[in-house]
Amino acid sequence: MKRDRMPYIPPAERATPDLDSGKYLLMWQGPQHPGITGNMSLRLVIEGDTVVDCETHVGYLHRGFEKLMERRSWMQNFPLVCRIAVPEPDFNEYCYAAALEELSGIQIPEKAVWLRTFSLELMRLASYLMWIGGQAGSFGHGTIIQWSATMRDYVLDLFEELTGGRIYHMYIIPGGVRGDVPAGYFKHVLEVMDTVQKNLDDIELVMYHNAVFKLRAEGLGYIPPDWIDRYGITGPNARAAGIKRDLRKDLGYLAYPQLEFQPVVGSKSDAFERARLRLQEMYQCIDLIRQCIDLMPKEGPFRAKTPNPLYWKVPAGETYVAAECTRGEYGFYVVSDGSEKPRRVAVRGPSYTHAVSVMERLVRGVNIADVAGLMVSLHTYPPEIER
Amino acid sequence: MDIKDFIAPFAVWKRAFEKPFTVKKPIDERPGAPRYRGFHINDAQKCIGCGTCEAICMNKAIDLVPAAGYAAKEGDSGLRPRVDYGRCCWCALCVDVCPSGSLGMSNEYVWIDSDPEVFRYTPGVEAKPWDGSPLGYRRAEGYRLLEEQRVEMPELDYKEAVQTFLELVRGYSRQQAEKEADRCVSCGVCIASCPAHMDIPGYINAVREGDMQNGLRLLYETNPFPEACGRICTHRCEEACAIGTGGDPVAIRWLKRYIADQVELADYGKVLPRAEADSGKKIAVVGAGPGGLSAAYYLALLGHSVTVFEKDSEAGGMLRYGIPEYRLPYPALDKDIGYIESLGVKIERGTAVGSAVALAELRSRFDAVYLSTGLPAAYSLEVPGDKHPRVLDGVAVLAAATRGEPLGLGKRVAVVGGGNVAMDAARTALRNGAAVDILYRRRKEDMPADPDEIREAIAEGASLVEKAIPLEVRDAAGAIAGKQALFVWNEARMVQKEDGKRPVPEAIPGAVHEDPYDSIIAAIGQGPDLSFIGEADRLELRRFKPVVDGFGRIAEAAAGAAAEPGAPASASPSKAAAVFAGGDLVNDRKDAISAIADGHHAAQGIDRWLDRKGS
Amino acid sequence: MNELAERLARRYDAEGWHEQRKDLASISIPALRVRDVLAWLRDEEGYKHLSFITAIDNIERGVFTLTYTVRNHDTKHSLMVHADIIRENPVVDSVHLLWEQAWTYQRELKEWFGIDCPGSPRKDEEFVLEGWDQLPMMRRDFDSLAYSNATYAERPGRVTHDPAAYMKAQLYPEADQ
Amino acid sequence: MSSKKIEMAPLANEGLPLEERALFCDVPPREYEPARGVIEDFYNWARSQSLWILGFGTGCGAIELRPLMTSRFDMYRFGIQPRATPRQSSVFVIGGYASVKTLKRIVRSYEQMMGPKFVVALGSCTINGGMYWDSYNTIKRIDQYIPVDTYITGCMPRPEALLAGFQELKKIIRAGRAEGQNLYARNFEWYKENQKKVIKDWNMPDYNW
Amino acid sequence: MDFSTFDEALDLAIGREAAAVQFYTDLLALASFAAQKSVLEEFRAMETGHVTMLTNIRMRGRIELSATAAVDLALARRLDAEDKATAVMSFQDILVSAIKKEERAGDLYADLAAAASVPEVKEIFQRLAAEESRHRRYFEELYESEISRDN
Repeated sequence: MKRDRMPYIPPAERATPDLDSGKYLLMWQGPQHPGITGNMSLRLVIEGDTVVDCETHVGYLHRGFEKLMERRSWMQNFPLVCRIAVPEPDFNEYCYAAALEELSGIQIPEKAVWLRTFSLELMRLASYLMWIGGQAGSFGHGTIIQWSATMRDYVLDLFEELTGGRIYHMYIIPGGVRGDVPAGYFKHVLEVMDTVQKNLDDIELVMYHNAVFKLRAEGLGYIPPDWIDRYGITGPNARAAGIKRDLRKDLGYLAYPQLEFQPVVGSKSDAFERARLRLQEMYQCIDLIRQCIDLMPKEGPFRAKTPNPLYWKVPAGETYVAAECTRGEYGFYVVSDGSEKPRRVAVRGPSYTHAVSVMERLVRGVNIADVAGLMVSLHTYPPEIER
Repeated sequence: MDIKDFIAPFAVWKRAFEKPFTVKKPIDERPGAPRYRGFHINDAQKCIGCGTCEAICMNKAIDLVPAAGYAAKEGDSGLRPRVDYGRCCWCALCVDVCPSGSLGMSNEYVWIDSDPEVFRYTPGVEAKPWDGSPLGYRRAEGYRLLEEQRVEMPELDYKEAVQTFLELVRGYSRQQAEKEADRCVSCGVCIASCPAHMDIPGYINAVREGDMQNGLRLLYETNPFPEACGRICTHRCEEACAIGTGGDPVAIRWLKRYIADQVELADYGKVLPRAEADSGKKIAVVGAGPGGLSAAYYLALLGHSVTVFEKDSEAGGMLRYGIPEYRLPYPALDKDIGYIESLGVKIERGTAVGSAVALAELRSRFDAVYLSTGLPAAYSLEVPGDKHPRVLDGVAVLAAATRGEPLGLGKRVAVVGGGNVAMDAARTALRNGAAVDILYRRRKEDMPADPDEIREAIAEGASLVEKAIPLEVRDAAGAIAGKQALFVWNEARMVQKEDGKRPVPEAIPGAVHEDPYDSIIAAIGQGPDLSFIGEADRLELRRFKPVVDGFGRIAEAAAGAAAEPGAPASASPSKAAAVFAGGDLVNDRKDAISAIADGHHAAQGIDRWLDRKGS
Repeated sequence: MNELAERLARRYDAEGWHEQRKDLASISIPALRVRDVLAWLRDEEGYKHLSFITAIDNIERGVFTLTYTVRNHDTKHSLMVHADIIRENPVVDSVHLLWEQAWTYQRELKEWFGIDCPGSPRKDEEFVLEGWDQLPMMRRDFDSLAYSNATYAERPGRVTHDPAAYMKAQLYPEADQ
Repeated sequence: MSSKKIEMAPLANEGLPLEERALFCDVPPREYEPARGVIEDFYNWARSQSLWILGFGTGCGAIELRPLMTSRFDMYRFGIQPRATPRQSSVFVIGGYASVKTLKRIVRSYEQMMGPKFVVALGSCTINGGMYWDSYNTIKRIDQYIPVDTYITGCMPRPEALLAGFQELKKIIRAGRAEGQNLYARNFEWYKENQKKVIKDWNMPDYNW
Repeated sequence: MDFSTFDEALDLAIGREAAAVQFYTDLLALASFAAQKSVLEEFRAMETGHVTMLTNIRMRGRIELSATAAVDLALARRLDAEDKATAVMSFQDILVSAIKKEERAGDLYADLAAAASVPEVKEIFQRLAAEESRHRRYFEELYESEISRDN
């Protein structure tokens, strides 16, 4: 019953199917299509029900962030950056703020370090919860999203309580964070974590031990380990291939060196392995959140002083700050020419690689019904590709 | 694939009897969190319309619009922020940056309409259901985007300061000045409060940019006394400062001083403008104080030839003779005056108009005359015994100190009054080794003196006696007879006698004190000396003030109406030069910057008048 | 890491080594050696992972500065390799044979900056834009706001006031010359 | 291309190759003719009770649709559900900003929807450009390109606000005031002109149905 | 001294105001420069106005003055009573003279009111005293705002 009989096409030059031959069908999946993540599209060439060629088309969400950021002052960019990756805004905020602080030589207080770590982990959990619903749904499994979307909503409630926003938190401001936790907040967090954990146990039973899901996901979208560096694959997609690589460990930013955790590593490198690995990472998130709450200093300032936001000039220089987001290496490359506005901000989203190069290659030979599942298993967010 | 993969999914049937996740009435049941960033609210009373919210808003979602019920006044632009919800991204940076803390957000989030034009409103002015919402986003405790504390000005130690006449305030270093300048948000609300309407955001920005030459140029556009004003200005601007609504106001005065201190006098000429052509007109200015010299400076820039008549032996007026050198060192003042003289302004020192030269003569010799004679005459205490030889007048004491004359104040000095003259006299007495009591009729908070001066005087060791009504000055009896005077005063309490007026000190019956002093310095107020204006000049005066028009020109009595039958026909006002007046003599503010503003304004008025007359 | 800088300088005339953090450095190389240097870094120095490729429009100097950021996963060190190419004729060697995702970045460079990487697959196809007929938009001389105002209608009826000017008009209009 | 004058009449699906033109309609949209009295009221009631949303997440607003259609907010109980194709949908939710590339798809999807159809625009970006007011790639006012029946402001509007918006839309439909598609029919040429002004590579039929 | 009729009382008051006019006329003769003269002329004109007002009241036979006295700022009593009339008199000197004059007038009317036996006349004097207190208050406020700025 193994699905590894599904044809795996070895890396080779891309064949150009002759569309006029009548043998193939050209089909667009997206942008208006339920089986697509976000607003993007795949131009598929299919033969029978097998995909023979694929092109990823992006740009439907292109707002020109990198240009807009050159027009705005350093602090004005703070509300802008979180919009770059809608389901996971906090990583943008962190990378931008950290880059800005590094260039300006600002040390953030201990408490801010922990609150940032805490909110990034909470964000990671929410993002995975959103993903898991999509992954199950793309294989025709409608129940999981009913649960996970609600679980995610509970996490968003936590964000709302802490930051005042559900989707766009705008919490990790350059210099620290925007506020301390409200009274009784961590108690509420722990309650929600218990609820989510209980629900994840259910999900594991219903989804991961579901014959249909297993049958469809196992062997689908195999990424050979030697692709990892060749394609620049990062995050769970790389770890599922047995590559132990996690920026939280490797770079040791924020409070991660003080937290106890080991990157989750898989071996089979197929859609099911990636899904399994992400589930484990969700448990890990919950654990890290609990650790954060235990270790976080109770007192102390949460923000360092920064210059007047209207006239903040950042010393000339450049830096690249990366963080491990749910999809892999998320990074901000920031260049300052010493003026009140950034010279250049470039965003490196992991989906850039995963949804274009990797996706186009992996989808060849896949059954048309599995395209959506494969795409979700790569965990791609179009807004971070096109910015 | 094992059997578990078929069975396990059924395990969650147990959840079928648990409470469902579904919210029954989502719209009603779920208000935003207490910190939710919902629709804006604004305490329009607290808001001063500085527009910092507009400046920080990256979405250009905020407009400043005139709001009904809020007129422009000093310290309040009369504008209020109007939010366009077709732009807003609810980042709340406007709330974070708001200097006064008036902006906030409610936790309301539902606003639906079919008309896209309605999503704009002025929070706090246009009523909305969420007005006054206690919940919603507010700036967190201890979190501000703007620095609320000013950079502390390095000062001499007070114990040390009182021993010398060295300048107390040491001035900012470059780093301090740039840090302080960075606190400014360039809203410009202060400009209206400055009598001279200086371009305050402009020159603060020059400090921020480190461009001192541009800074100096901006200063001289409206004020040729930056060294002096940078030290002793009454800085009304700082009262209007937007940053001051939620913290210390920006140290505008010290920044002005910083700019002027950074540029050498020799370099002034390279930066500042000069007259383009000589107009051939001659103007007389009476009084070489800040007002007179300011008029002279701007007249000289317009190409007129200016002569300033000064009764004292040095120019500077009250800046020199009224303000002690520990507040305004003479070299700093000389720098300001020196630059004005370098433009060709002639100062006739020691030439009093009225005695050495008559006003009528000036009017015939010059094309226009500007009077800026100020308030040189101290008013007396007006209590029995106020002509006692130990009763001195504050202005005279300060002038004597400037001239370096021995003051002979003695060991114990009373200063009567609560104005800047009183403080300066007290601190001068302290520096002469006296123990000083400052007696003031009302409370400390009512004192008209600059709060800094009061603070410094007390820090230097003067003791402040509030609510002391002077009653009498008597000769002391006994051993100290003849050497000291007995100052009799009555303790008072403040009584609110009439609604809407300030409370009145009322003597407490029986609480009369008698204290012996070596000197009693009266500093209750000063008046003008107008004895040089004769009736034949036909200048209109009211209550010892010239009656002036918008440009400072003194109205002239119609020929014949007020003229005495025997007046000489040659003094007909239409033939003589117009007379302008300004400064303390005319305005109610009675400070250097107002005099400077008057001088600038009158220079423009004179120029226009000459134009009209010439054509 | 300075040894690496020396080797790069010796072999490829690299200069301007700058240590930004202990795990991040940058260096400039001649544009003609881009492919050589990156291949060497990948194969010999362990910088196997390409994080991203981007460019900076240094319009004042008349150049585009390309930035290739590569990471050595063993030493956890990232290196930003810079290369200047002239703005008039922006062409640089394609590195799509070194990394399989590079062609997407190069397609982006082509569309956003007009930088050509001959040989890079699909480089002339539209990437995120459709029917773009202006300057490549990431060039500094393309004015986003002006284009937006000229092209996309705005809801009318907004007006704002400068506090200082408004106060002047209200409180002391006579000072206006 | 921007300088190219757009000839408005007659609309002949110019963007298409000749052989494809036959696949599309060649008459402009018509205004809806209401039935008489009570019957139309009944229709409106029915329409308002079954809002079928086109499953097209055009912008970031799509992210709040997912909580809405799952158990916590459960919009199905209000008669609202997502549909995969425009042919089955009656409500188009514009999820915030629309880039030019997406606008083209929005226009096409909207025109393919069967009448009566309604548009809900959410987020401040749809009203006046939002935070992308100076972007070269996003339009500022969606009502220049397709008619909008209801706006929900916010960034993001919460699911509850969306629900409230749908309830408002229901009221409008029920009262027979949802004029969007009539507006489109009436001002069809104006809309087309606006659309063609920003969609520079117009390669689709003018009559997309 | 007792006044029994309305007319008698008002005659006295008109006489006082006429004397006040004369008071300023005397000072004017002493004045040496324009500023003094303009103030004295202004004050004299005020007193002339009072004469006219009282004459009108006498003609109508009905007193139309408010009975409410101004709040006493207790300034007048403290001021030095020394004679200020000199050629170099300052604004302060003139104001003190004016305040003292109004104070004296007010005191006189108060005394007369206390002494009056006819209720109608008593009321007249009370009202006249109140009127004078308002005049005094006017000058006192001027003194506070123009002269005693710093104390």
